[in-house]
Amino acid sequence: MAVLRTLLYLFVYPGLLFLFAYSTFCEWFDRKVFARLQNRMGPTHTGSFGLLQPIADFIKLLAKEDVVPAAADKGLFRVLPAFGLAVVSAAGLLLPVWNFDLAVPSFTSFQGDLIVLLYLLSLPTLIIFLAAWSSTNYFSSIGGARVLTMLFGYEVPLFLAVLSPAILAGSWRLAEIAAFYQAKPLLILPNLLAFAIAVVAVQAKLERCPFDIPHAETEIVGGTFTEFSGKKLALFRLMFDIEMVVSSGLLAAVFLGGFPGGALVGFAHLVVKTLFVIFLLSLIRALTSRIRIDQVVTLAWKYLAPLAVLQLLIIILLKGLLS
Amino acid sequence: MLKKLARWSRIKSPWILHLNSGACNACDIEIVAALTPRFDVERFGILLKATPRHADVLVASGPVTRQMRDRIIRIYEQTPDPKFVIAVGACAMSGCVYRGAYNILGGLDQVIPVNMYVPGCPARPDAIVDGVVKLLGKL
Amino acid sequence: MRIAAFLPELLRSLFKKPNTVDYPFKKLAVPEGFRGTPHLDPDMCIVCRACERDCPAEAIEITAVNEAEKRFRMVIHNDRCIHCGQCVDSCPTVPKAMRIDSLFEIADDSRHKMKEDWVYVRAVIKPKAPAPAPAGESPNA
Amino acid sequence: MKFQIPIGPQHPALKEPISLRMTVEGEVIVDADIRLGYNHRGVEKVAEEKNWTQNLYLSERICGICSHSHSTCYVQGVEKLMDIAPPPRGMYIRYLVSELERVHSHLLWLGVAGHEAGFDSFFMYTWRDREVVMDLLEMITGNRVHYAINAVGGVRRDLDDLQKAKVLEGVKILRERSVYYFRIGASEPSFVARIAGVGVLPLEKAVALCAVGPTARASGWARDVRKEDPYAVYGELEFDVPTADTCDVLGRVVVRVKELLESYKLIEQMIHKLPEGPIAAKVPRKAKPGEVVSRYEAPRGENLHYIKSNGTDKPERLKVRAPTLANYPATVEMLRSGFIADIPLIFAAIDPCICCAERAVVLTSARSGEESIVRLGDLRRQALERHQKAPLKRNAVWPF
Amino acid sequence: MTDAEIIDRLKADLGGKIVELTHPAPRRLFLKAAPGDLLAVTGTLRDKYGVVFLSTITGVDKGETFEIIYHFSTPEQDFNLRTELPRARPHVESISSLIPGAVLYERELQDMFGIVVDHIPDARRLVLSDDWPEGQYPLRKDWKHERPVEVIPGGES
Repeated sequence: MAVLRTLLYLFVYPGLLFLFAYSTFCEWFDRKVFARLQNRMGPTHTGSFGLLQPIADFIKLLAKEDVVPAAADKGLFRVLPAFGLAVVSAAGLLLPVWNFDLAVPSFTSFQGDLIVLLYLLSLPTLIIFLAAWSSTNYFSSIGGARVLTMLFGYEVPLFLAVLSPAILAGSWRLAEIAAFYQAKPLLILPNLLAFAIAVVAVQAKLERCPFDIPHAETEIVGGTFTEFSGKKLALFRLMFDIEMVVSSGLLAAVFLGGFPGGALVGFAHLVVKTLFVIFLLSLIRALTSRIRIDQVVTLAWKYLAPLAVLQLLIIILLKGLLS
Repeated sequence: MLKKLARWSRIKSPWILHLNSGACNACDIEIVAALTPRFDVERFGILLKATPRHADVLVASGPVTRQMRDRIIRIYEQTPDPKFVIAVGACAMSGCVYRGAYNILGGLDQVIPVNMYVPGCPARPDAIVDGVVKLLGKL
Repeated sequence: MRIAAFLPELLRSLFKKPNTVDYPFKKLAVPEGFRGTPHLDPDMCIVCRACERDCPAEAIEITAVNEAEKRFRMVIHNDRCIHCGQCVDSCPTVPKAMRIDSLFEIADDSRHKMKEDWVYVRAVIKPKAPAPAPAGESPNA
Repeated sequence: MKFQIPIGPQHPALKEPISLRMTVEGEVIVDADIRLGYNHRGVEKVAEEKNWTQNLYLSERICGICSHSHSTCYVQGVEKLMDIAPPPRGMYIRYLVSELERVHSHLLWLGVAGHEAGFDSFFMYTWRDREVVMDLLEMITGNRVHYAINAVGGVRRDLDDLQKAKVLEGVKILRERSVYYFRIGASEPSFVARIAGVGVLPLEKAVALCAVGPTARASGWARDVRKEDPYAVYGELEFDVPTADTCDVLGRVVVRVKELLESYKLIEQMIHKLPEGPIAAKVPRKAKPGEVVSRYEAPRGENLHYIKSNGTDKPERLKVRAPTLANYPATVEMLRSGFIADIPLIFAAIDPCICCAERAVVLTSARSGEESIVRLGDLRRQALERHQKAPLKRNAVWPF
Repeated sequence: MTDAEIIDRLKADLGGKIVELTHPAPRRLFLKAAPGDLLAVTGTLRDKYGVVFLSTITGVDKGETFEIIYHFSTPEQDFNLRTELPRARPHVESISSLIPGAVLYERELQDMFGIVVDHIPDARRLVLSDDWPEGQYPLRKDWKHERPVEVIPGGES
């Protein structure tokens, strides 16, 4: 029974199958919302309401010719997309869904899984950098340098922002943090500032407008992915989609009280909360113009990081008051 | 079965690269206009891509100038298979008013194979959408 | 400066009907007088070649099939046509032998299919316009 | 690490082929060079083989965005050569279309500027509303882009009362929307951060490098052929020449939006003043021998056609100088010591119309006069110096 | 200043250097100078008449000679300064030392007519395309272009 449950967990929910299906749905949702915000339709004619659009994109890319540029580091170039996908999928397993028993640590929920999840979510950035570097194209190289530069910008505010609810809850375990806020929903409010910072940082992590600097098409063509085509591009796109789901799941778990109540109700919570976060991300994408790389760093260190520290201060004071 | 699936996906998700080989801009703005809310080609899963590596369909406009010839061939070769070319506008088809100019090699089909011709000077956005739809219908 | 200055407009469109016309399924109306593809009315053509001479894109070709019988062949190359309508303006007959309709969805996969030709006998109708080959720019289309 | 990146000829920021070679150090541009010739078609040679009527359509196809500008500039010259005066109603309709074209071109540019800055919603909205003016143009002329309304001696189509009313209605909507976009563009922080202080072209540089159009006007040089050399109907109408003194991309946005408002004013005046009468005059097939210089204020700046006739039905020489060409030296100047991210914006800010610039002649590997005198070493030093005392607000230094 | 005043002033200032001065339309002045006087006349125009803006330079092939027209303009007048060069030895002095923006048009001139611009600061060979043959100048009247044969792919249907 336990083996079956583990397999189910790994491959069906919230493992690979679910992540694939749900991430494509989320991409559709994101594209549709983005299009509707711009007063147009977005994908419509692929499946009903265009729901199958991301899947069609994925299959088409799989079926396309796969070009490896002559100058590229072939080993790295080939292996990185799969590696990136593996990393984000592994991160997806750590989301606190389907945890029936809080008291028992399992391989998916343990003290400190928040840190592991954050770490796993940082890896794709490095993978993208390596991928860009290994393709030895001017535009890719510039894109790669930009990826790393941005990493230094947004990672610290993100960690600090996620820290504050964890401190208030007094745990490094996602499931416990979620349970804490389920018990005291009002305490979500003091974390709103951190939530806002985290949303912005996640936007940067996902390289979406206004932070789509590494692959800004009007500046450096495809940027990091200029040389990737076919299967590899498909895997990278899927990686971004899953990363979007996992990071919005993380925000939902940490800031919005997680996904309580068994498989079905928990699933509903998951869908509603992640879609809410994704809606916010889409809104930011539609609202802003791309900023320059120096402006990202300025924004992160001048505004986001100090605000995150302020938030931490508030939380620590609050914790003192409460106890 | 797999082939059918691949064919379906190809029809449903044609990503385009806009290629200008010396056009007067008119077809280009109409191609861009096809992306904007009134025509919104994203309905058919069409996305404008920045690099030939990501593209399936090259949407080309303009007569081929001497200087662009090699670049067009290179871009065509960089596009991974299967790839399709749509020539938009009279210039890309035959060179139109520039026929006989010393720096023009003629229409696009003098340089690379073309799968669909969209007439017009410039082609209206609806004509371009019509051309794309006809191309997809032929796949 | 205002953060998220665009927000109200964006949110409004989220709940509004999109501006999109569902094109291939619902056609857009072209305005009256839209210049589409040119056509010939062979019964009216007096083979004055004004259209051939004034066509900027060499899209009209008139050749004699049989000089004695006064048979001519006119080819309109739609792949070269720039839809300017000058051929209609240049045409001296009344009513005009050249006309332009609003057809524009003629995309095809071969340029050979974009030729239209007519083989016809030269019309003997006397043009009612002052001269058979007036200035290329007759006022008012 | 210093290396050269090629922007173009095929590049998503450029809707037309041109090659910009950027020498960059990290993210900072230290040198820029423009190579043209990708869009060079040889229009001037072709023009010598076509007759006056055919050339009307050829000149229209020099450029797709300012198509009416080129054809009007050409037709003005031919009419002077043939010594005919088009009837006033024809003139009003011709310049009405030319103002509508300015509106479409500037709206297009606003959207493109948004797109280059990654502000896709802005792009989508401006282009959505641009369809209003496109519909008006299509209604009046019968085509969305190449209007072909000009004929030697007047215009080819008349305007009826219903169309007049529709134009006025469209202008009303557009005015409201333009003001709105101006507010958005000037208040969205991420957008302003991208355009303020970017691509600075001081007035003295603009004068020395012969910049034209909104590029020059945004540097505070109030040059407008419509005011200076009031051709045709412009002498009878009231309008201002907006300028800005910020000398940057923001200034160019401001100038263009203000010009939009001026154009709306002009369109309304033209509709109200539209005289009765014929729309075209009778013209001969041949022009008398002679030469003429015709100037016209296109949306991008001064357009100049030099036409020489030898008495036949074909021109002896047609020389076209499009505004974009005049702005290239200024662009190279502006690109220096910007960031890579600024390239598309700076380049877009002159509203480049590469096809115009290359119609026939030039294929310049344009480096403007002053720049090409200095050797590379000096160039680098200059760029560094300029960067150090740059008046731009660049508070963050490239971290690598 | 009105056109008449300008003409008088020009005659006084440049007297001998101007071979011909016509005034075909209001605001349009056509001056003609010998190739040797080009720099001097341009200098005078710039310094005394505020002519800083060069619209373009036109070249015309007149058979035996090449005519070059410099289109200057000020807010009041257009000055079109022309000069004629023998076809056998088409050399002209660069004016880019006076008007930096002129280089662009001078290179265009070199390219299309084979006119040699002396002391041009950027003398890189200007070709239409990278593979353009040496010594071919497309805008010369005696240069003819042979149309390539157009092969329409896909046979007659």
